[in-house]
Amino acid sequence: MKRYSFLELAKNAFSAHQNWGRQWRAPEPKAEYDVVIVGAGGHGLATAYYLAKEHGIRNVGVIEKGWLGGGNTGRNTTIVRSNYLWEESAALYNHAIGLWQNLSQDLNYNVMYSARGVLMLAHTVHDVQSAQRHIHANRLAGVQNEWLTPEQAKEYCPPLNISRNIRYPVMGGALQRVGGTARHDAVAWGYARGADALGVDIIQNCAVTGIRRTPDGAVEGVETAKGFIKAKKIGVVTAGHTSVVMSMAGLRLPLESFPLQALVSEPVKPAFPCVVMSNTIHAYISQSDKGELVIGAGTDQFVSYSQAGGIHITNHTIDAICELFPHFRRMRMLRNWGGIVDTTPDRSPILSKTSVPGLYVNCGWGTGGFKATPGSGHLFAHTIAKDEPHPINAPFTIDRFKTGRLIDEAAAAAVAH
Amino acid sequence: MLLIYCPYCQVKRAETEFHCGGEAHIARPSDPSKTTDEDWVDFLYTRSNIKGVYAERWRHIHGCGRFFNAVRDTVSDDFLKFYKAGEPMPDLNALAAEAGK
Amino acid sequence: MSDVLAGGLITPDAGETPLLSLSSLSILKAAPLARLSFRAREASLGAAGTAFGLDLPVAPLSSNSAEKRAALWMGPDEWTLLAPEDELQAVFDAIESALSGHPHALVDVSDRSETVIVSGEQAVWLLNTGIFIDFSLEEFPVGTVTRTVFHKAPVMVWRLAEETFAVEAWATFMDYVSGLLVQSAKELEAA
Amino acid sequence: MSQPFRTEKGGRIDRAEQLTFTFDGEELHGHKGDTLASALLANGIHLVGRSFKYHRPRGIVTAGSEEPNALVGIYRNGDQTPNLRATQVELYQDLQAISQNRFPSLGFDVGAVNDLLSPLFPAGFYYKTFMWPKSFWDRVYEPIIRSAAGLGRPPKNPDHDYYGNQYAHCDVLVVGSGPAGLAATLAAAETGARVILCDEQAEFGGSLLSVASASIDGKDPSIWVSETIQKLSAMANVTLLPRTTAFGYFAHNFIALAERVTEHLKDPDPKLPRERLWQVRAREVVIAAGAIERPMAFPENDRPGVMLAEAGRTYLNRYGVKVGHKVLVATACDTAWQAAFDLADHGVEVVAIADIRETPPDNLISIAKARGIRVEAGCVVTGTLGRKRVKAALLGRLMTSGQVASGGQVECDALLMSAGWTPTVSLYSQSRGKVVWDAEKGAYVPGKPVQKERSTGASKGLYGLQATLEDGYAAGEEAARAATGKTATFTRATASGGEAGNGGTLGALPHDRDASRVKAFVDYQNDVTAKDVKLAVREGMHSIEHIKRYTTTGMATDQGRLSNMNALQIASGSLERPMPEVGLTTFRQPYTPTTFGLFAGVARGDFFDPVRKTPSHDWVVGNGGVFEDVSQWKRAWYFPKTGEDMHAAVARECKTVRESVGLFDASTLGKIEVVGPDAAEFLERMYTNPWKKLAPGRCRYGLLLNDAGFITDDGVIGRLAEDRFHVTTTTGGAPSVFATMEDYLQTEWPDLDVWITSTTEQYAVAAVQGPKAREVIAPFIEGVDLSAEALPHMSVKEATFCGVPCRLFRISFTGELGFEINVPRRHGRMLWETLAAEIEKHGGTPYGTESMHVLRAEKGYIIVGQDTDGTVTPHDAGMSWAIGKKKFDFVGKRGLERPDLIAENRKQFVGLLTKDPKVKLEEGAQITTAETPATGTPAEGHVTSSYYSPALDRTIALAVVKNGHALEGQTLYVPMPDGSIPVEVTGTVFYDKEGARLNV
Repeated sequence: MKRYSFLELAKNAFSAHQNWGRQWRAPEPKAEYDVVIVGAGGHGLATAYYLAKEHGIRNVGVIEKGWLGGGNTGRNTTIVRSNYLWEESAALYNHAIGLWQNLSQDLNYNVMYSARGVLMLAHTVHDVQSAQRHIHANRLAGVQNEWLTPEQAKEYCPPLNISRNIRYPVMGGALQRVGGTARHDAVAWGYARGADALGVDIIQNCAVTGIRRTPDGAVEGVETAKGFIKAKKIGVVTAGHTSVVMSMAGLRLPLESFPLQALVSEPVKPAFPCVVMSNTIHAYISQSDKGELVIGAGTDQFVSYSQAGGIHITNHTIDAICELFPHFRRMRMLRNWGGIVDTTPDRSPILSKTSVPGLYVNCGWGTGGFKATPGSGHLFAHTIAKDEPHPINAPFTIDRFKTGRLIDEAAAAAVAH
Repeated sequence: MLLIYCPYCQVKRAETEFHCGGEAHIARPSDPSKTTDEDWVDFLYTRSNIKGVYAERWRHIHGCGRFFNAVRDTVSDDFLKFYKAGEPMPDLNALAAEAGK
Repeated sequence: MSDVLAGGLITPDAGETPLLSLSSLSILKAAPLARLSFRAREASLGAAGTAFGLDLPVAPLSSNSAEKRAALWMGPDEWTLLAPEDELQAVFDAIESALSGHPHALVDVSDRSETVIVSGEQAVWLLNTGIFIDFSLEEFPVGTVTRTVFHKAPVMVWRLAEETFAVEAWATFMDYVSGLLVQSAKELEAA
Repeated sequence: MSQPFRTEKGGRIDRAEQLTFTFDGEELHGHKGDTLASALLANGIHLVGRSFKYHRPRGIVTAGSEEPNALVGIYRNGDQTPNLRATQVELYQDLQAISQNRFPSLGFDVGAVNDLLSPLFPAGFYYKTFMWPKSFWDRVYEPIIRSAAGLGRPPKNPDHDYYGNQYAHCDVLVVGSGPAGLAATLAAAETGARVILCDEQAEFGGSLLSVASASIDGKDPSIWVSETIQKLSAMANVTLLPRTTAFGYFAHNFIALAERVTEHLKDPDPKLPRERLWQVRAREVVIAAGAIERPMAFPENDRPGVMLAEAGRTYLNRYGVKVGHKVLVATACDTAWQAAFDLADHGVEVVAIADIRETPPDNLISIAKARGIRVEAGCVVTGTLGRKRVKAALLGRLMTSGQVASGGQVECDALLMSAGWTPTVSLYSQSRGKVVWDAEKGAYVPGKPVQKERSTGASKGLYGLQATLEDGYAAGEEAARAATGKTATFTRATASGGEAGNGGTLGALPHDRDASRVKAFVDYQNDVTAKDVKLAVREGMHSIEHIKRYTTTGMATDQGRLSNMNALQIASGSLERPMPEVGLTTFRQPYTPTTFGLFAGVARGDFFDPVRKTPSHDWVVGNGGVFEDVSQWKRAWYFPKTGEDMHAAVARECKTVRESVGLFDASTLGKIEVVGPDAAEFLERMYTNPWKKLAPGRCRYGLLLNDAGFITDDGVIGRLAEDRFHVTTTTGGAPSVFATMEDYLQTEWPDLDVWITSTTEQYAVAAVQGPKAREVIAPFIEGVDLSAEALPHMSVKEATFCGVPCRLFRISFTGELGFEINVPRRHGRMLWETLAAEIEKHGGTPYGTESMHVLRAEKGYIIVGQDTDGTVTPHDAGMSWAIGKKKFDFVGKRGLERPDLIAENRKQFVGLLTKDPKVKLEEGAQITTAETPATGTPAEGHVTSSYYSPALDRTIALAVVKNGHALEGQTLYVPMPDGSIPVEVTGTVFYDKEGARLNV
């Protein structure tokens, strides 16, 4: 892999950039891989990268139905944070934060991780209690998170409307300074380039159509648009489509796939310094380096693979944004799109072995998978390589829904009195 | 915003009048004490989450208040059939074939 | 407005000033009345109608009215029965005694909601600022009644005449509903 | 007042009305009917902005909403709206416009240094650098990139304009009012179908407003347009919406339209909305969105003065503006020739028509010759000269070898170009239709309809005036028939002239320049060149989506409408794959950038979400009460007296309740009337508790779980009669409890004869709590014996309050003697004010939710949602007593039996007392066994509620702690940033453990 640097860029300027090599190959699939990863999104590519880099498993094929990074990786609002409530979750996402901090250097690809801070607003007494609980839990768990008064929140995010006269006044917020954003495409491309350089084959435009199992039940390989590919182990990382792929192995999961929308405004000069989220009035917003306000909307209420949601969802998101930032009312929406998020009953992911020997699944990230990308790939690689979970992802089993040991991040936002 | 036919009101109305109740025809075991943990998790959480034609529950919450079922293609979001609660699940494959899905 | 509409039950509240009064549109608070939620299976309808003094409609979204009585179809086993305010107890008792032995539920909801009367040639336009229903006469003839959503509030709409509608909302939503109706209607005052 | 580039006559502007406006502070003039762009051009101004990345000078390219360069800020009411297209901004008196993305001025922009450094900034350069030193990314590099990027400045002040909303249904929605759209509208309207016609422009007519050389029914096309519009406006079944963009096509034939209501007015009436969102459900849709012309990708094709040929024609014929005095026309197709002819006819010097085709049509050549225009066939533009305005163009001769030979230089002050036409398929694509490649037309055209729509005219690649009219009529008729089954006969117009042209090209044009030195722009706004696209392919970006994202081509504010086809062709060439295999990126809503305020609509301030108020609201306001938001409700939080802070007020309120009496508004609690012969059976199945033996007139606390086994709600339930229960729920939980009950009732137990009715709003509820509660209510209550014997704790009776029928509950959430009086809502204010006056006589006080929380915590009563969080079972909460052990089933029973719900080590509900009685724990604080736990130590639990207890004169707390029930008396720690707080685990009841105060 030819390393990127400013020097290299300058050198190439003299040859009119004619000599840049490919960032990844377009190989034909081999007949057999040690590990087949289904899905070349950020999580899948990261898994392949860490399998090769940390576990020496380089005979890996990543099989992608469309183009790499084309699913939720390329459709999300790029927020990175780890201030989750439960110890299990905080550890998982904080593992990712650790990797984010050196990811550009590790991959030699600028993923533009920008720790500009994630501010989560509280609008009711109950929100304040919930935020405080998160902050206390996070402190014990070693996860950065701090309380800001409305005035401090305004100082951190000057566009914020902290008037007492709005429908749900801001009562403060929890700030995670190490949270922020990253460039989603760059994450996929950086991992793809890194994995490719370590020998991983990334096979695009090749849909997996079946998972073949041996008579004793273990995985044997995948049927694909380009024929059968033998595999000792298969990791399924197909956010949104997990149920579809897992059903090929005869497994049913506690998942539902919903449309999730996001949108950007026209680009403007710097207007918004950080990330602001409000769970109560359902909005989150940041500004991209290009100048677009990047806004996350909610999910539609029904299962759908259409990658398109209803306008009423968008309306409710924008009315919330305009309530908090009333001068953005004259900004304009440039683009609105949808992704498909597979969601578990406790809003925590599944990162686990399955009842099928050799079959592993990484799914259920709901609306928040991007932030976990490096950590998820890292832990999933460990799980596949060792055939046992890393202690951090050990609680994120499928079995927890049966036994009742949920990691219920939704519960923390339970409706009060 | 979907357009949904309520088989009780016998009109099509905007989705905002309705609440989606998830996959249809998942009956609560009649004697829960006799079910295994596996059966119970299937009832509680396991969903077919089909990409394609499937049956789901809707409630006309801001209308007549009734639950009913609908068959929808989750790829196009087109509805293929609406029917009252309690009626048996239609032949999804036949409906799909008829609609060319 | 004709006072024979809806059994003469939906009338402007005499004590209230109009919320809006334009040549093409008016919004008036309606006077209180007795409202009963009646729930039963089909077998009990006849007896209930007799006791109430008016047949309960069985066609979806329809209403029946007679002098001092109106019965609104709300769902396949749900009706709203309207009567003058002072007849609440009498109506309640009459139905209860006629239906003893028939499974049913009769609940006083007179105070649960409030009503405004929206009328005028711009009435449909105004309702459509917040309600996603086709109010053409073909699709929504006079007498049609339905629950629906007005912006973010659940409401009930009942067409009393071609250009007259009763809009009912739970009491705590009425400030929101009437406030938005008036705000949107102000556009008509613009030059 | 000179407008040096204004024609003598012609155009649709009102020459009698002159308007003054400013651009970057310079005062200029235009006319009513101008757009800002046409007025600027009339003043000879082409340079209007700077590009995104290289800050190159840029001019007006188009006359429509696809404009990539002429984005300006418009000042109004002391603030500015950024990024408006000058081509869409209608001129009004005193309009103030500013250019964007330049510093300090449009003429001299320091950012232009980027253009010199551009060899260092190829596509995706930022992925390859700015990584060292690590900390520099978000401190140094990113801020620089951010301030260089962006276009206009964001608005600074809150927007006070109002935005409207309109829901609409129609049989046929027609999008676009060019010849096809107007014909379709007429055809559909004649059947009596309800038709909506919308067009993004101020005037209907589309391309018909800019043709000078065709006629319809023997008349000028613009006359036919006005006659048609006149006819349509007279039809009651037709709604005409000018200035209205169909920006989104959603599922089930739902189309969103943005109507700009006042933006074109100097002093709009504030009662009018600035914009209006139309949410339309159409039975059938006709897409008549036309086509847009394609720029030619030759080197330096971005010089101000270089613009599309059709735009030049539009400015001339529609706005009476000459885009230059010496104009070069460069084309690959026939239509641009007409622009040259029209300009020549207005006395503009057309220096040449350079057509890349070896043999352009003879008839065009002879018309050109007749006008004395030099024609260069097989000729391509290979570059342009000039900095802020094009001065000259380099011509090249295409050789049979494929090489280009220099063809000299021609002077010009405007260059009109046309690479052909691209049908506007955005809406079709949004409708989830799949476009198909039409090799003959060299364009993507709509494929099979997926929804109930059809494209007509140029938007499906059909050109020529007569053909378009015919197709429009057919589309309108078909749509009306499909929607309503109706047909009609009517007279059709016939056109002459306006024939369809031929020709067109795609991609980068050949030239004789040093390819590494010149820039041929594909996407103007994002500064994407042909080289960038090739670089992306070279680096392995083989999907068109990768190319788009890597180079940002097609991601500008025109969403690639101008750039996509050229970019695709270049990609296709580099990838050595035919166009259809390269694919097309998806068009997304909105079609053009759409104001946030439009989506937000009326939802702002108190209309952001309904504000639900109880009948005591005004009294509370008048008496200085403070509110808190609980779901949509405003609840009285506390009632400070002069000089009191919240702590003091709450302490006083609590003390008063314990010592004398307090008054609390409980109206917000959910109320559900459960009626029917199976009412008890139904509650038996829903709640954990047994209900069948509860006698009428008695109450019981009910605990509700979900089927997973976790607590979701609770409340007191009173049995009014054998077949009638009054159920209460939490305030926030009321809607979901009701919905859950309906769900089980309708879908699991439809055989039960029971019905539920929400009565939350039927009753106003006042709670009177405290030792003097009985004395307080006694004077007003009739029909019931209030004595402890006749009306013991947990009873309910029907009575009257001041003559008003009421449901009188004897219940308590404070541990004191208590009553809750439910009266019909309209009497709520009377109820509250009567009692408020009465308690004052007894030294009592109104109290709010905060005191309610303290009082109940002293008694160890849980608050669902605060002490529980969806992971707590009844056993955890110490409420195993609430479970009917003998019941066959209830919701949650089976869930509760699952292994992890009965495992050891579950977090259980306990009380905590700090060793120091003055120290109040923070709610949410974590609990550990170690005094100084290491980071990462799992918590034993957390504090759920914590207060100062006036009754105990010390702090108290409730918590969930692992195995907490077994830890009573033990010491645990609450680690805080400034040290650990030792606490003792206790029972949850802190006050009146025997409950003696309840039973008086």
